[in-house]
Formats: sequence, structure tokens, C-alpha cells
Amino acid sequence: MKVSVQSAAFDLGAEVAAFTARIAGAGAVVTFTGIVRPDGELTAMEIEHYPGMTESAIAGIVAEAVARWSLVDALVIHRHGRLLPGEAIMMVATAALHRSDAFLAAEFLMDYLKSRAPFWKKEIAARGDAWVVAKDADDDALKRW
Amino acid sequence: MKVSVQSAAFDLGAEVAAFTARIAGAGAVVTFTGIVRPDGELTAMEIEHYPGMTESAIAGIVAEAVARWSLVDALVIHRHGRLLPGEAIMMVATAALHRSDAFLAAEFLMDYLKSRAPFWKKEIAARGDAWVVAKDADDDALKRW
Amino acid sequence: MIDVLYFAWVRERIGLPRERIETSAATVADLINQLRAREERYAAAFADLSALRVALDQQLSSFDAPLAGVREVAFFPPMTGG
Amino acid sequence: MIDVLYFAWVRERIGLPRERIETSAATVADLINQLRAREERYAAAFADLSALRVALDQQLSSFDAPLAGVREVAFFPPMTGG
Repeated sequence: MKVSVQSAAFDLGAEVAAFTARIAGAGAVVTFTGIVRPDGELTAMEIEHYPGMTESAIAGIVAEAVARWSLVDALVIHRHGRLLPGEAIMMVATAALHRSDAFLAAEFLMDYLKSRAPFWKKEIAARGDAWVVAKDADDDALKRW
Repeated sequence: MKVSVQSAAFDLGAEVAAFTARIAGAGAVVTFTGIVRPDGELTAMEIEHYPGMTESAIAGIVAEAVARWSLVDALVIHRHGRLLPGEAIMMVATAALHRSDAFLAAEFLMDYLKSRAPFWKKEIAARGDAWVVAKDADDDALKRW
Repeated sequence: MIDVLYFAWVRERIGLPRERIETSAATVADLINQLRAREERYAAAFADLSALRVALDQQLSSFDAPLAGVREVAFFPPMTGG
Repeated sequence: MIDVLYFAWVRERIGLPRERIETSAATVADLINQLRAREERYAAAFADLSALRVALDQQLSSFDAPLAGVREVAFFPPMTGG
């Protein structure tokens, strides 16, 4: 398992290749990558986080996913700081024996990272900055699990 | 959109990087990679396919996924021929505005590739070779869509 | 004349990947009956139709489909891709 | 003495990311009442608790949780990661 909270950009292709190279025994790998959507006037996305709690919260979420879907391995990388439109914000990867476990675990990780890992996004735009507001749907998504 | 049916190995990291580089506007990328599971005595997996129909069947499945989940882009690579344990058999990638669309489209692609694209797997093992038998669950999976 | 293709264990059981067949069969089922009557290896391959799928001109089809205008028929077991 | 941390718009509204506070508050709710009484910017930040979340020693908690033994309290809006 690998969890990284970092301000630096990550190399998605290299991370996927390295993850897949070390998961001997798995039959299925799912990855999700979140990207800053170039949305009208958006000039940047500022991501604040809670150092210390972020890492432990993510580690807890990952451990639960690994146990629940018998994952061979899992990876979470999440950036903080100032990101430009088109840049990757974060990625998760899951490796399992069978594809349904890899898919479910990746969706679980995303749902939990969205509303249980201490990150806050602020949209920086010419018209003014605005904190992204959590959606009720994000909390509702957790009920699935 | 890109569909490739090939005997050569593919570079997963490079494919993911190239796919993500060309999907301007998307906020979410999901990939699935299927790997030959090193299973006991398995020495290789032989994948037979139906040249011509394979490409058109996959293109039809991809076109349906793109339309149904408003994908920004989609990619399918599927190998045929002789693969060793640990080698990647195939991958799909989906890019969408939002994560649920990217996830659903990737799962749809996998369910349909599994039982509607003309590939047949044969396990090569010291104890003898055996065609992989389709599971009723594979056909049942299509009912979800 | 129609091209008939066989894949996976159907190909192995019949012993060849494709052949051209002279037929006046009206439907896929008629063609199957014609093939069954040829030789034991065909009868064996087509013994259990529930274990078989058919494509007409590279489109999945059904055993009661008409063959009029069809140039290529393929028989194979349920697919196991992905 | 307890470390109190603020994130996102809570940090902006209060005007600082963290402070050490002398308190005898028994619960998070008591601490919030003490903060509200300090200055208008605190009262504004804590006006609507349904828009806030709290973590005690870096674990998500609730407003009625006791503060005994807690070293670090953090207030922030619902998270928007991923």
C-alpha cells in the first residue's frame, strides 16, 4: 500500500506502471484519476488540507478497502496547493483477483476520499474566488457502503 | 476513441499517459487492466479471436458507452495470441466530466467485452489445456445495463 | 456458396477454421442440420446448441435467422474476453 | 491549554490558522460558546454549526463530544477532496 499527500505533480503513467509491476497475483487493476476541469473562467484550484490528519484518514480508508475487497494492493496519491486546469489532482489504484472487487474498492475509495479526507478546494477565477461547497450527494454516496 | 486488437504487448503506463494527455475537458479518468493471473500450474493463456468481427464488435460497444455516459474519450486495447502469467491481456480507459460516468462506462465496457466481443481464452497448463468456460454470471452482468 | 467459420473448441472439434459450403439452407438451423449429416465430427460439434453461438456476417444472431444474402456464418462457444 | 485549528473559510473568517486557547470547556459545544463570546469574527464563523465539522486529535467527532484529554481541536467545513 502507498499513500502520498504531496504538492508536487505526479507522473500518472509512471505510477500506473509501477503499481502494476508490483502486484504479482492480481488479475484486475482499476485506476481513477481526478483532473482540474477547465471550467469557463477558472484560473486555478487551490487545495488546502490538514497535515497529519490527511495521511491518517486516507490510510484508514485504504485499510478498510483492502480488507473488505481482499485487495492485493492499493495506492492513493492526492495533491494539495495550487493546481492549474488540466492538472491531475489525485489518483487511486486498486489491484484484486477479480474485476468486480477492483472496481468496487476504487469507487469506495473515491466516495470516502471525497467526504472523509480533510481536503478543501477553492476555485480561483477572475470573477472572484469561491470555496467548493460539498454536495449532499457526496454524503449520500457513503450510504451505498 | 481508439480501439486496438493486437498480439503485441502494450505499455500500460504510456497508454494511460497518452490517453490522459488528449482528453482536454474531462474531470475523471477510469482505467481497467486485465492481467493473466498466475494460477497454480498455468503456463500460458492462448487468446483466439475473430478478426474483423472483433474490431467492429468492440467499436459498437465503445460507441454505445460514449453516447450513454457522454464520454470525452474512450480506449480499448485487447490482445490475442499467447500470453504469459502476469502479462496484461487488455485495458479500457474512459474519460468523462464526472467520476460516476467514468466508472459506469468502464464497468459497462468490461461487462460487454467479456461476453459480446469474440474472444476465447484457453488455459495452457502441464495438466492439459482447457478452454475457459463462460459463466452464467457474465451474461447476467449485462442485465444491469 | 457460403463461408463457414469455426472458433475455439468448435474449430478444434471440426478440425478446420473455415470452409466454403454449397448450401440451399434457408436458416442457420437448416445449415446446422446439413452439417450434422456430413460426418461424426460435425454431429459432435453441433450436439448441444445451447453451448453454441452464431454470427451472420460478423453480427451475433440466432439459430432461426434466415441465411438469404448472408456471405459469412461463424459458429463458436460463448465468448470469454476481457 | 488546547490547540485549536481552523481550515478553509473558517480559517479565513477567523483570520488565523491556529491558536492555543485556555479553556475549561467540557465539550466541543462549550468551547464553541466560549469562542463565540470572544469577538464578532468568531460569532460569524460559528453562526451555523450545520455548515461545520469538528475533529478531535485528528479524528472526526461531534459537537457534543467531551474535551477531556484532547490536545487538538479542528474546525472546518464539509470536506471536498477527491
